[in-house]
Amino acid sequence: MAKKEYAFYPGCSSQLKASASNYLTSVNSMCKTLDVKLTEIPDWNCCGASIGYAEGGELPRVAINARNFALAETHLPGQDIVATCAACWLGARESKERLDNNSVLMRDTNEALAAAGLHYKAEVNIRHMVEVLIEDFGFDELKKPVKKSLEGVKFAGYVGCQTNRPFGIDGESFENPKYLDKLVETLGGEAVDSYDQKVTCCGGALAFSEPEKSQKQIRDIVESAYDHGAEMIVTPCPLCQANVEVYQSEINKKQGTKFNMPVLYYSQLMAVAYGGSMKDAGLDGQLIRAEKLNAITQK
Amino acid sequence: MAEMKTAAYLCAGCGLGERLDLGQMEKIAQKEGKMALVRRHDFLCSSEGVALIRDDIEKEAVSHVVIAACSRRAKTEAFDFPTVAMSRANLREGVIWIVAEGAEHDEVRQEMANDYLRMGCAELKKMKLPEGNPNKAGNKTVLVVGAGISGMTAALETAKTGYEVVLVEKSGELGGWAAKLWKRVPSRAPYDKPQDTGVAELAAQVTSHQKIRVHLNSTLAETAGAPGRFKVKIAKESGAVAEEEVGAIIQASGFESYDIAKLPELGGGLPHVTDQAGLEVLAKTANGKPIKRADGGEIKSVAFVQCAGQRDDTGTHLPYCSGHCCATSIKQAMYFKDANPEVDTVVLYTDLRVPGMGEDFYRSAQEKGVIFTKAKVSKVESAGAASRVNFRDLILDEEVAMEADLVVLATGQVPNSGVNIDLPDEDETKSKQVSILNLNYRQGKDLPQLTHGLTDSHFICFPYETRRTGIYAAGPVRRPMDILQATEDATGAAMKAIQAVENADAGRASHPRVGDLSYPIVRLEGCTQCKRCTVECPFGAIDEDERRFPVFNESRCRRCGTCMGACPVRVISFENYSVDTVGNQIKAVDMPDEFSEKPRILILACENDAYPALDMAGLSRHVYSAFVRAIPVRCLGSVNSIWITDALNSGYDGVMMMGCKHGENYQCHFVKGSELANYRMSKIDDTLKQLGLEVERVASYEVAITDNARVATLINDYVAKIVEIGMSPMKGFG
Amino acid sequence: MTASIATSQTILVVGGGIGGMTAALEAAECGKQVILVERNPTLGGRTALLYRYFPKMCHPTCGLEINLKRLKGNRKLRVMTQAEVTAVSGSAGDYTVTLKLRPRYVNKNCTACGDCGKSVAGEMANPYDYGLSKIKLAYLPHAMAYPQRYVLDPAIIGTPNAEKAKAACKVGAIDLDMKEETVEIKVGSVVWATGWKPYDAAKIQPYGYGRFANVVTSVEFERLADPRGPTGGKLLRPSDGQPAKNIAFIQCAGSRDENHLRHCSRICCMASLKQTHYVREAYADDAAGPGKSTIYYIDIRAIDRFEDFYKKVQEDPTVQFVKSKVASIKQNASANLILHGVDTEGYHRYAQEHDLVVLAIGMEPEANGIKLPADMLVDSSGFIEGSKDGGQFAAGSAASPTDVNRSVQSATAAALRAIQVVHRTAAVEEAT
Amino acid sequence: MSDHNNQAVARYRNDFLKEVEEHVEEGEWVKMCMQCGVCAGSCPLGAHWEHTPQKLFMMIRAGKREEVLRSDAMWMCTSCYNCVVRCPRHLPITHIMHGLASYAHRLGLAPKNQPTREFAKIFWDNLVNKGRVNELKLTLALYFKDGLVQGIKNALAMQSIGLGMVKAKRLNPMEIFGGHGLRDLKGFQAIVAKAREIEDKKKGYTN
Repeated sequence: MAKKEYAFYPGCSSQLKASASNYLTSVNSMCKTLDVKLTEIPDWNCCGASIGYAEGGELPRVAINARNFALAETHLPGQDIVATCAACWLGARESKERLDNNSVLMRDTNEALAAAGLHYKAEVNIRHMVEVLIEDFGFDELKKPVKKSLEGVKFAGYVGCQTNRPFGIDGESFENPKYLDKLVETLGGEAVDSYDQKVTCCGGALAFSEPEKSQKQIRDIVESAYDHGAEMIVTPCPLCQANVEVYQSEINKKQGTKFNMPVLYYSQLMAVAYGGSMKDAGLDGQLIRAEKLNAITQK
Repeated sequence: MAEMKTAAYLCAGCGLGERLDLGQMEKIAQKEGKMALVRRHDFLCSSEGVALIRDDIEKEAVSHVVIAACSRRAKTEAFDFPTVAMSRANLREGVIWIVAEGAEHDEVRQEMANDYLRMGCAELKKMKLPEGNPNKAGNKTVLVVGAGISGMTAALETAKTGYEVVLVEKSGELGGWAAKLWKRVPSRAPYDKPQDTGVAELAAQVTSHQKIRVHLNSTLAETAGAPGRFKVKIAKESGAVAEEEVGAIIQASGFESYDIAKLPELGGGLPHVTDQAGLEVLAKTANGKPIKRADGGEIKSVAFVQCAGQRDDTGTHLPYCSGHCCATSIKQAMYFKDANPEVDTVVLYTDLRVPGMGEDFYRSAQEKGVIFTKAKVSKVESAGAASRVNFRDLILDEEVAMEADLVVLATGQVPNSGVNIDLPDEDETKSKQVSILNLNYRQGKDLPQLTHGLTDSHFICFPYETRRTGIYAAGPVRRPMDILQATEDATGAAMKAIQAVENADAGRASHPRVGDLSYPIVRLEGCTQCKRCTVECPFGAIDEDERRFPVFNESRCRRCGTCMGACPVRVISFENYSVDTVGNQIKAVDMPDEFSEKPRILILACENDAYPALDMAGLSRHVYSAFVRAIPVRCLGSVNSIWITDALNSGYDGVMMMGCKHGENYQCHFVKGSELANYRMSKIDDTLKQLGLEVERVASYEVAITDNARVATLINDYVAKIVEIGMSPMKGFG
Repeated sequence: MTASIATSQTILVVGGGIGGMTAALEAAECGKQVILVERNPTLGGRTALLYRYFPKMCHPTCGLEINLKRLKGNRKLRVMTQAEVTAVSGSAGDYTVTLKLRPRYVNKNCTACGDCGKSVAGEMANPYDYGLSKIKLAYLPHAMAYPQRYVLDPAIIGTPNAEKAKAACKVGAIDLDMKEETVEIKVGSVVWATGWKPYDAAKIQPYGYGRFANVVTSVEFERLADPRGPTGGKLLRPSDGQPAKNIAFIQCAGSRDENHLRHCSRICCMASLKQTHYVREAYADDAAGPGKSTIYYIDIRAIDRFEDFYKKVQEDPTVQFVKSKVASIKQNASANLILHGVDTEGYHRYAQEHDLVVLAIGMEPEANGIKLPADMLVDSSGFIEGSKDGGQFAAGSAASPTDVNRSVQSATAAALRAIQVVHRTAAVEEAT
Repeated sequence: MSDHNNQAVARYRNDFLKEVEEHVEEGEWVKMCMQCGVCAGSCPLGAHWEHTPQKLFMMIRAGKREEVLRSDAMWMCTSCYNCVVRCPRHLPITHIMHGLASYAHRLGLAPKNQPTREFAKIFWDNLVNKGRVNELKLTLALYFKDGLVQGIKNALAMQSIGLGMVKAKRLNPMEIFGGHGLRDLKGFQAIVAKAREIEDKKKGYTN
């Protein structure tokens, strides 16, 4: 299969030493195996995330996204922008849809971009890494490089909100998307398909400002994974990963639970299955160690 | 007609040959049934079997045929011999499929089959092939009463099909309510904006159509006759009277808008409160420019109050919903928004009722900025130059008020259905309703009303079934409706009217016994002028002549036989269905003696619902007692009490009457048949007592067509009860 | 076969449900030649699968019986089942229609004795119970089926099962060599009475149809209530066969929704109000108390004189109304369903438990799955408005979402329009 | 304007609706709501809302300007888009909530000390400052938003998490001295400034 090239938009959380740096590590490892070339959009900026709304307003948020598009169009012509972060993907895709359907917004945005000598031509596509995997490769292709099956590990596929709504992936349903389960099975693992918190919001946007409310969400998500017999949670979203992993200890402290559920990225699973080391898969970045996966890398 | 020559055909197929002694039955047909020809075939409904019968009809001049095989509802394509009288002995669904399997039941099974064969032969001998109503009448002109959208549509559609039309309109012009509208609710995709009414074009087409004759400023002074031969007197405003002969009538007399003056609490009577019709006047005056108030004042805000004087549960106003008013208010709000988007329009509703594609119209109004508020309006009052609308906002859950320059009350449709003939006479005069049709029928001047003054059909599957044959109601007179629905309704009514004249011309019955060529024949010399038939006919078909003898207007008759059931002296009959065709069957049954422990129960079953239910009990192999003998009747209303007394006299141990549900939600296809039967049977107790019999020996049941399993249970329970009571003491006296 | 039955004065009615039967009968009873084609092996359509009609609570099969009687007695009307229209060419008054006739494998000798059904092994989901029961592979669709003849499912052709059926038939009614045929007929006018289908409930994901056993559609609930249905008329829930006594009815399931059907399906409010009667009747004599119905709605669209029916249901203390579009459904350990949402009249949040949920499923035109002639006009939901040349019409729920009453009106009107076309044709032919 | 709230004259007039349509992101959708309430039931934080989205829309239509803009309801939005995908009228409810919040914030009507409001402001400032979000500074800024003492307490309370993140190389303590930033930060900030200028002009914001 010919090398595939994409304009990569890693997003703030996936930078080095940021909260999802292990996501980046595992994505790089996974892409190496799949012979995918990711070229970072030069000098990309933050997407604004959904929380940017209050102070940011509409046009500034759209404009900063358009800056990334313009940079990609200029420096990586013809390549789709691929985001790994749900918020980045959503923010970018939403901005693009609005721009492409609203000539006033388009004019105003380009007026703003002109302040930095940029111009958005509406040529570029915005995609999520999972879309690339499913649409450009497909599960059969993704299975081919598997060296170490994840056999014997039970995963709850936690899709979360923004990778799932409002756009979603692969024509999957908003209420019961199955692609994570299919991916887990592709890698030889066991998908807990009865897991009923697949698309529950982790409350990530309010993790700081409304901790009790968001931690209630996290509790449901983790508890249900335990209830359905999962050993680990797998997710495509760095905000979900961070929130669901990081706050378990906090919830344990406050509510006396004994949560210790590893939360991983799909890319980490793939890196492991493709024979990567713990480091390649970013497993060293886990706050809650995924011992069973660590063991597989040792095989 | 030629000599009667009878033939019985016994089928051995479908297990009949294995389970029944057909040899014995052949003898019964010959000896007891006195059939001239008796034949047996292994597979009677096969082309070979059918050919056998056909050959006999052609070569042997067989005129009367008994088919002893399956139910009369089965294999109708095969046993289709239109030139002969035919009865069906139901040995399959009625016997072998419902009698328990096993040799221990062989005897009762055989007895049951023998009896059905006897009954088939007995019935046949009293049957004649119906020859059609000799008083058929062939006028094919259709009279349409009312020239609103419904009337004009009915007239035009009828004329377009090639029939002459007489159109009578009480006002001086065509168009009715629709002509008073500025625009109408859209009737086609994309359902997004008010649409021209099209009334002018429609009126022009009506006026110029060669087959339509219009009488303006006219009403009906009298309507006499029957389908195919109605005579109507058309009274002009000038006093002149024209006479027309027509074949069928479409009553499209429309509605009046509920009187806003009856709604003072909603501001009826205040200067800046109007109804929807009033707003149309303002809109017509504005002619596309911003609508002004009647006093010329500018309108910056409008409130629409839905369900004004409708859906009322206090008994003061209209209890029903008029269906169109939500869409009409949406349309009217658009009048304002389209002329000037700055005008504020609020629709205050409790349930927004815009079914079907109306949802698109609703959305379109929202896009235009019409505001919808779920609210219950309590009071509308004057507030300076504006009006104040007090209401409870049901979403915000608070009592609030708003002011508007104009308040529009969505009032309902009141049908112009004429006189309520079911009210006692004194009430009728009090109600001051003017008759629309002025029928000279014995049962009253206008169409019977179903509910709330509406002349709607009671039947879901048959929306055009009024209780006056050949007269069809169309449009809002029968049910509140919008223009789109009225157009559809009027077109359907035109279809029915055309059918009515064709049926009358051919001397056939119309729905539900469509095509039936039998008709009531009365032996007037025996008539005692008791008037029961004229009173009880559900369709008002029978009038009285000056000597108070009944006059059967055959083309008004639906052939249900209610008159036959009513007649105490049994002078009314049909060629193929009479006191004798059924009476003979009852008497043909071989009655075991008192000590046999074999009771005999007669079932008289409505042929449309109960009899099919029995049939399908067979199809589903629900086992029931072999002691019953079922006879289908056209309607329980046709059951003459002589059949019951004959049955009891001849030793039957019980009689089960199975008919349709009666009462408010009656399911009788002849409207009152099952109700009348129920009434008549309530009087039978005296007869039973006279005979010294227990009242349980006659029982009435409401049976629905879905009661396949239930009929079996009913029968078995009843037989058990009869066994408990004991055998009839009347055996052997018959 | 083609030449003898059809001239351009013939009217073709497509679809043998209540609308199609009505259109065909009304035209035939006016003396017109009519061909009625039905895709399924029996006439009756979806109404034959309903238990009762609103607002009279009468039985659809009652009207069907009358219509079948009308049909059996009418020589102008020809019925073809398992027949599908594959193409229409020509113009108003002179159409050539191509029909695909699927084999029934049972000829007219069949007496519906049932021997073949008894002989074959194997069952399939019964489409006439919306899959809630099983039916043999040699079957009579239902008790009111017309023609009253068995059908062999094509799946058994070529298997020993088929031979068994053939051997069991004493009247030689089974013909395993029947082949699919294509015929062309000439007709003057076409009435499309192709009806409706329930919207695919699985697409309404938050309600979990297909994931939760005790979420059923309103059409399935009709089968549960029908004594001839899979439960003998008992309201038993699919998960465990226990009586459902606390039933939720969710309105606008698929309707009035840009994610699903844009239109209001008109019938669903009345259908749910009707179905609350089933609940009341099912437990009328239950010592443990009455059944409970809760209707979750946006607007109750009981228009015109149906208001009476609505009022009566409102007076029933066992029926509760909640003005809310249910947001989502979750299932608990006992397979009960928890409905989450907000009653918007005032703002009351609820998490209400029910033992059965009935989705008042929307009406989608059946014609959405049918290849219509190119010049057919349809609206944004796929309902048929008619052909541009004015020779083809739609009737009943093919034309718009309608109840039976309106469907019959519409079909009666369509019959007249079709007659007008063939009359015109006749007039032209007479003139020439 | 606030006086109007209590006057029937202005109630259910469209003044506030029109204001929302003109000034609030996706505000032109508010009129399309049909009050089904599916959004209200779909919100994961629904139980904490003073007003549900659908009710807010009705309040806007009823002209309740003050109540709407001072509500803290829209600040509870977690941007999960449940309401958006379920809305039978395709209203972009999440965005309308954001838009209303933003509008109320810019008008200075949003509730004081609303934590999400404060976080959102800190977030945006953090973002504009470097072009990318500096997670450490963001976190610290949050902890210290209520003053130094509270900040130390907050930080201590979350210390274990922070240390864990550092150990896992997912939080860089050195970021406090700089961290990720854009090469063309000036250009980026010029874009933001220009965009804001255009938007402010259109919406008539003066602050």
